[in-house]
Amino acid sequence: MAQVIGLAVLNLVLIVGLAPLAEGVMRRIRAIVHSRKGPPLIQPYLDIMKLLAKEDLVPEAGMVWQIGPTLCLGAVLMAALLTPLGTPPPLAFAGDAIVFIYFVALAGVAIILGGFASGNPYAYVGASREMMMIFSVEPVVAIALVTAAVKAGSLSFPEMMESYAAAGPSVSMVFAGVAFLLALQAQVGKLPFDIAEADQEIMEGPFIERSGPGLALFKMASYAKMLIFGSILVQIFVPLPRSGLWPVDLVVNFALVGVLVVVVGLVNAVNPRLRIDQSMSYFSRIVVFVAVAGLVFASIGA
Amino acid sequence: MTPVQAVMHAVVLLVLGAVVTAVVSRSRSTCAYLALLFVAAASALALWGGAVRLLSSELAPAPATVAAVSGIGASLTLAVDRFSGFFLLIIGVIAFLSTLYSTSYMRIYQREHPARFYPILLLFFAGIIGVVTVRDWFFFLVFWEFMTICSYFLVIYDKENPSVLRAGFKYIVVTHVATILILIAAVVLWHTAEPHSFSFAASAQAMGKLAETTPIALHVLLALWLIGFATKAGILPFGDWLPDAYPAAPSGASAAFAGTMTNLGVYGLLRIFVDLLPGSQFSTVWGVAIALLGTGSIFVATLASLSQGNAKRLISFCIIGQMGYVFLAIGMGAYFMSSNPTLALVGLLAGLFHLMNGVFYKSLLFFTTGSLRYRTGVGDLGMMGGLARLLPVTALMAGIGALSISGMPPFNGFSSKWLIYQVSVIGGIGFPLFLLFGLTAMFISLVTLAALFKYLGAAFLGQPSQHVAHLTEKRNDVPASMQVPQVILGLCCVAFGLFPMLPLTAVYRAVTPLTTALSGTTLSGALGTSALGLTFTADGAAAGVWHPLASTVALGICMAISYGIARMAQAPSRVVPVWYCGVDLPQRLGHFHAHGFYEPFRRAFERVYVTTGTPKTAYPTTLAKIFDVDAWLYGPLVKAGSRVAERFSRSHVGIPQWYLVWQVVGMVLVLAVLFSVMR
Amino acid sequence: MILSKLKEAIICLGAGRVTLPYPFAPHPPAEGFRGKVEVDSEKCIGCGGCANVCTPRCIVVTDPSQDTRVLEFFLERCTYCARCAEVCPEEAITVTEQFETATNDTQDMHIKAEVYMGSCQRCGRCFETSTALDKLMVTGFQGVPESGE
Amino acid sequence: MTTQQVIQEMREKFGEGLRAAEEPAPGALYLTVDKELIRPASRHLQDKLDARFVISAGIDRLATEGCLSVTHIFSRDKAKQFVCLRADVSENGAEVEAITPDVVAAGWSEREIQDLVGVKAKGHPDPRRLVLPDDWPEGVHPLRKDFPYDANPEPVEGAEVKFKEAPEGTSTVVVGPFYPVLEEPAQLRLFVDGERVVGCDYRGFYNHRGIEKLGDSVLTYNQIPFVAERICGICGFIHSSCYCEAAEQAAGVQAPRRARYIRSIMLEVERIHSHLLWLGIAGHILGFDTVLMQAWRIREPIMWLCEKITGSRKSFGMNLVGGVRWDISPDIHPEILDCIGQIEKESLAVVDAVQGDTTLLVRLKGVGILPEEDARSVCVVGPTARGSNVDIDARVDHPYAAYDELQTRAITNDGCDNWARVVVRLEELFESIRLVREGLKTMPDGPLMVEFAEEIPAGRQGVCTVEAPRGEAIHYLITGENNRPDRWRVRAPTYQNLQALPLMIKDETIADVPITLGSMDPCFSCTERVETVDVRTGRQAMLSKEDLLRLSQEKSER
Repeated sequence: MAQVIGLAVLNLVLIVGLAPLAEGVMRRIRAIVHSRKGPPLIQPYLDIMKLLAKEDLVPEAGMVWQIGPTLCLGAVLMAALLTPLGTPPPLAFAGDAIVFIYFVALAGVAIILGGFASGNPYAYVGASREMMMIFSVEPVVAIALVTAAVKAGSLSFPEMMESYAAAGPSVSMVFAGVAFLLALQAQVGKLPFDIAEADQEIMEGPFIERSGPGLALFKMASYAKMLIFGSILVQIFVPLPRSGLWPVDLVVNFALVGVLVVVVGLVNAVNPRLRIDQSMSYFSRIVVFVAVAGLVFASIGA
Repeated sequence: MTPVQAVMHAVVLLVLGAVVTAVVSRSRSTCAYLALLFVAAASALALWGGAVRLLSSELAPAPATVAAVSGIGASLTLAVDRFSGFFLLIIGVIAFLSTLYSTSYMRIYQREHPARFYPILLLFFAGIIGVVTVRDWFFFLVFWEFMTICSYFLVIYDKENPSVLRAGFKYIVVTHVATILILIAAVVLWHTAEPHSFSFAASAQAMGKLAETTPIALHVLLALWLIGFATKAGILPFGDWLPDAYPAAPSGASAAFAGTMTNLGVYGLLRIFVDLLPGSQFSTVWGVAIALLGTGSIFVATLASLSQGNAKRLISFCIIGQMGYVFLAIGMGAYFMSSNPTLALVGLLAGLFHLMNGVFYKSLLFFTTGSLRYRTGVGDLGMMGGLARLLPVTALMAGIGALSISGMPPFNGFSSKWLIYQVSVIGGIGFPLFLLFGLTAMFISLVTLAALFKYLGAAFLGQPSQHVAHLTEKRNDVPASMQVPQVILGLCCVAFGLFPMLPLTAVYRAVTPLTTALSGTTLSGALGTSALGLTFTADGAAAGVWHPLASTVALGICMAISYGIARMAQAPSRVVPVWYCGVDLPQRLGHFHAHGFYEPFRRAFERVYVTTGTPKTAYPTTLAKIFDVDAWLYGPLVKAGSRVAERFSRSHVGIPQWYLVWQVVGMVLVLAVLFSVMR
Repeated sequence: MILSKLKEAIICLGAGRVTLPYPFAPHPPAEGFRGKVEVDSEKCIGCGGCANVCTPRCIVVTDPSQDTRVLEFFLERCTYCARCAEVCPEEAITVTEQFETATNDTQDMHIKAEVYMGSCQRCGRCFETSTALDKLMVTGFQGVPESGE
Repeated sequence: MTTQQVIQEMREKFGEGLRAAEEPAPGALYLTVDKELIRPASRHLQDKLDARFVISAGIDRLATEGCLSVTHIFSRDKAKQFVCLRADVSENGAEVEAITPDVVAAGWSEREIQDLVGVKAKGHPDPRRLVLPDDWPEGVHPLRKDFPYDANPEPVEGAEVKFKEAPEGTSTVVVGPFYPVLEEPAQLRLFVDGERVVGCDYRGFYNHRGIEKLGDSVLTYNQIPFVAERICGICGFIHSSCYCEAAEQAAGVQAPRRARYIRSIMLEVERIHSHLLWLGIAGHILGFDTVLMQAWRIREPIMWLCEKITGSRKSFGMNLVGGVRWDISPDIHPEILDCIGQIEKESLAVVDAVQGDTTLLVRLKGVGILPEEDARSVCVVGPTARGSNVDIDARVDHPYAAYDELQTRAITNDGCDNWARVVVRLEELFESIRLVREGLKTMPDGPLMVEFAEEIPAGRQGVCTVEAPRGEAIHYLITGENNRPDRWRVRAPTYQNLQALPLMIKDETIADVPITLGSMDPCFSCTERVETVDVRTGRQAMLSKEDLLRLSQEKSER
């Protein structure tokens, strides 16, 4: 029990504490590509602090709107508790990969319902897009994780990690990992897939009426997703040798996630935003193809 | 009083109630309350009967023969085994709640006479109770037909509306095709059985005989049954009547249909494929077929639901999708019955658990649409908006229902879907097709979410349309008699989500006595020993875990942390108007029309399900044509008989001559084919 | 597509960082930049030509008394066209390179030039004498001037 | 067809209805017809004489000739000629038949005349208010001579602009007045089905600065170039050049050859900077901020160059009626050539990279389609027209400055979509670089200003067009007393292009609306220069409308 609580606190502190830094790194990368100086690395922390203290402007929207940010960040933190960060996932006894997928979707639910509740047409368009992004991207994540599950014979994360580390690299897992990587860009809402927010088109979409602490929570949730999905990718789809010493695994994990942050940041900087229909066809054609190929390889044992 | 007696009393009470309510129908309220009284008593009896049987250790009670038609080998044999008891519990709950709901809801039909509703509703319940307890194909079909005719009259209750009549006609034609298929199968078995008998026991033997002599004939029979029961359950492409008929019926009746009648398709399916069918190779083959049908329905119906503009129609399509989940799970369970009892058990458990969960959220969602109609008078989502302000409790319950039906943790839909995914993933290792089915189901549960968000977003959230703007100024939720059923079902959704072991135990007790294939399995062996969480164990290794209580508590803690972060700086807040790029926009212009939800996605998938009434797109793919059942099967029938239907529904008596002729001719033809095969 | 992304990356990264350290380090404008104007009231002869050509009308000429002409420059409205400097016959108005004109005090953007002038005996209008001595002769002998017409 | 033939044909067709026809300067034909004949005459010009509608001007001649007049200006591009069709109406019952049913492109200008001069367009399909603010009282027409330039009529309480109703089953999405990719205020109401735009309505003119009114009531001939320059923040030199050329035409003089070369060179420099700026904005609209940053980085040296040549990055302040103020001395030629050489090199690299960028192409190709026939009927101009294969370019069709000697070509593309407009602009960029080089090489020596012998007499007319980066800008001038014009009519290219927007975004998605709007490089402030008071929109919770009004008035007072 004490171990569970300790791990849980560790996960939450690391995810919440480091997520803005990852965002800061991405902003810096963007600035480098732009030939700019760019903001300091801690700028996202400052942004969040500023937003937390700012006045919260509330449209007459009721409870669903009010609960949105809390539910969104809560669900993301819950997903964080199911995430292995080199350490075993603290809540491994409470949920497996499917539960993880659904808690991530729950964060989307909070965004979408909050968007609908705000009563702004832009929020409706944005929430509608968010929903479409969820069902073009989540299946890819699901297929990739199911591939890993088929390889491991189990849907729980610790089993998957152990079995992959033991079995070594395989074709199917490479496919699944690539699919997961391609979906990662959309999961963290970066270009070319920041379609739901699209500030030049629909002015942050579902967040258009958000301000102050509510917006801060949504931002934190979106930053945290980068670390969560990055860690899943590193832990599940990279056959890492385990040192057995958790601080070492933890550092290795975050080092690799750092590499992912740079990759995501670069892709983010050199792409225009796709349209929602283009992104859907992108995911349905290319990514699903890659993911299903992984699944097929997995079921023939490769 | 034995369970069988309780059930008989319940049926008698319901029939009596029908007579009484018909007599006193001059007063609307008296009629309503008397109906409620009778249904309450009957429900109590049914619940008692079901509970007693489920809790008892007696596995297979002896059937009680009440009456016999000796000439044709048919006898009115009744029995309440645990499986029937399980269904009796569901029927008892839903019958009571939907009647309670109807007492207030039916006030909106001022033009129609109550005698056309309550007595028929009571007879309908009687028919349903009969179907799940009878042990003889002849009387099964009698009750089945009784139920179908009653439900038909409930569907066409609002008879001034021509679209309702069309829906009703389509319903009765389609379900009678199904009845005929079941009848054919029953007649063939009667013919095969020695001596000729309609009883279930005899048919089991007859199937065993056919399996050895002419397996093809048995396959054909199973196909007939599958189609017949799938039609009743609303599985596409046969259940095409459902999205027309459910919205046409009054919401109380729709909820009753969704909670009871459609499930009887599953009841029949399990009776045939698990209880009566001997021989493993049949269940293996037909398991895949059932799963395939289920997955097809999941996919097509749920995608179709996205583009619906009418609240009830949208939910009707989602219901078909949810039935698809049940079929998928049962199909997988049947497939594994011979090879892997654990997976088979979990598959069947998942299917029935999902069915049970479905009863709660499907009825709940129909209640909420009824509440919307009750307060606003409209059913079109495009004409609603912002109604959470008017109906806060209904909105909350609709939210719970929506999250449950789309399988969001920690609501009940998630627990059963989680089981389905486990079976499909772990079972899929050996049979990869199930992986595809499982992933489709996962994808579609998000689409269900989207469809239900369309319902929530268009009806309850956002800005009101000009049709309802005048209503949303103050809170005015529906009367208590409509709220109570909603709240009870909502609480069930939450409770069964948090404590899935409780209902799963009941399901386990109901399903294991059906077949010897499961006799070696235990619930704790498959799903762990914890009373709170589920640990799916396949082949001795833990394959997946879901601990709803721990997860919910953890989520609660995470949300508390989030809230703490949000309030850390004590930021002030202020109420402001919605921002429309700096212009003062009239409220009605802020209303977002339901038609626009997920428009690109809808456009991408709109050809998956084409309905009559919409202009036909010149889309050449065979997929669209195959799923366009309206066009090649039902459409012509409905069209040809629409005038007759009108006369038919006005007169309320008799069945059109041509229809009987068609039924007889069809029966003769199919019988002829079958006998020629068997020779 | 990958190729063009690489080309884009080369363009981007090839340029290096171009952000200037301004305002932490000064960044002078190009030679000939038209910045804030300066007025040398010693050179001004009060002809008013600048006010005449000023498009935004930010130069106001008033004659508070017969021998004083006041030119006020309300530079917050200035459009920096430098027409005033161009038409000034005495080059009393010069264009500086100063562009950092943000201020909290609008007085910083006001220039007031007072020109002592002689007034015509006949019509009372101001005019500029050719030398300072002449001016003294005109104003000194007349004592305190009466208010103009 | 020569001018005489045109006059001949019009006379045959309309007989005595054609009251007068004169051609004071080559390239501008002034016809006066009876007011009953304005619609058939316009139709005839458009359909039979191959004339393209350009703009209308409403003129208050009550003081001089006792009438109000409406002048529709057409351009016969191939004949290098403007045709100004004038009809007079009396002050009482000022009404003239609308030409919009025949000449679609005149939709806005006739509404504008209705608002500002008070000549009603009878039979106009959409006679709503266009330019005046919502709360402007009825019957007050600010461009009448009896309306003081600084008057501020009492606002009408509770006034509301009439918007089109959304079609059944659609939702309304309001774009603007405050919208992130519109740097200037304008309101576009999109009627959408989900993401798909099924219709729209436009309300703009929030930015009126009363420049035309200032020009004919306050400023002098030589002050106007500096105000004209401020019509637009990007292509200011275009407007001042256009005004000066029009004024020179009216005065009957020509700027010296060297001055005209300098104008041409600076115009092309401005085009280079504007196209690069636009490329950046287009990237930004698509969320591709790297394009924004890099395009603007590439553009930056040319801004320094401008500062070096003229003393300012923008608002060069170079033009006066009769010439330019500063020379481009030979000392600076190498620097200019270096700078544009560098820009050419870097732009080529960008073009090379962008052409293969599929993610960018999918957002641009096949989006914002404006078919050629629509482009011709709405009379769009500039790259918007040339992207739809309409080969009009003022530099070719109505040579001004030194373009009679600096030969250029109209660069067209038949893609009719956003990508076609991008391609046209990119090609023009290199064409401009070529023109700058050639201009520097062939620039003759000589004076910079022409000396005026006397004041410009009243009642003369001049019309001139200059090809701005966004299309042709038109200045039409009637000289007046007091060293200032009697009427100065300006039309910026966006005025005409914006009218094509509903056609371009129909059936596109919301996501494509900003880039389609951006593809015509809209410039609202150029379009909106006529009104006399600030419009008060944008109510804020903290400040009341009145507070804002008071604040803005305090700000604009000295």
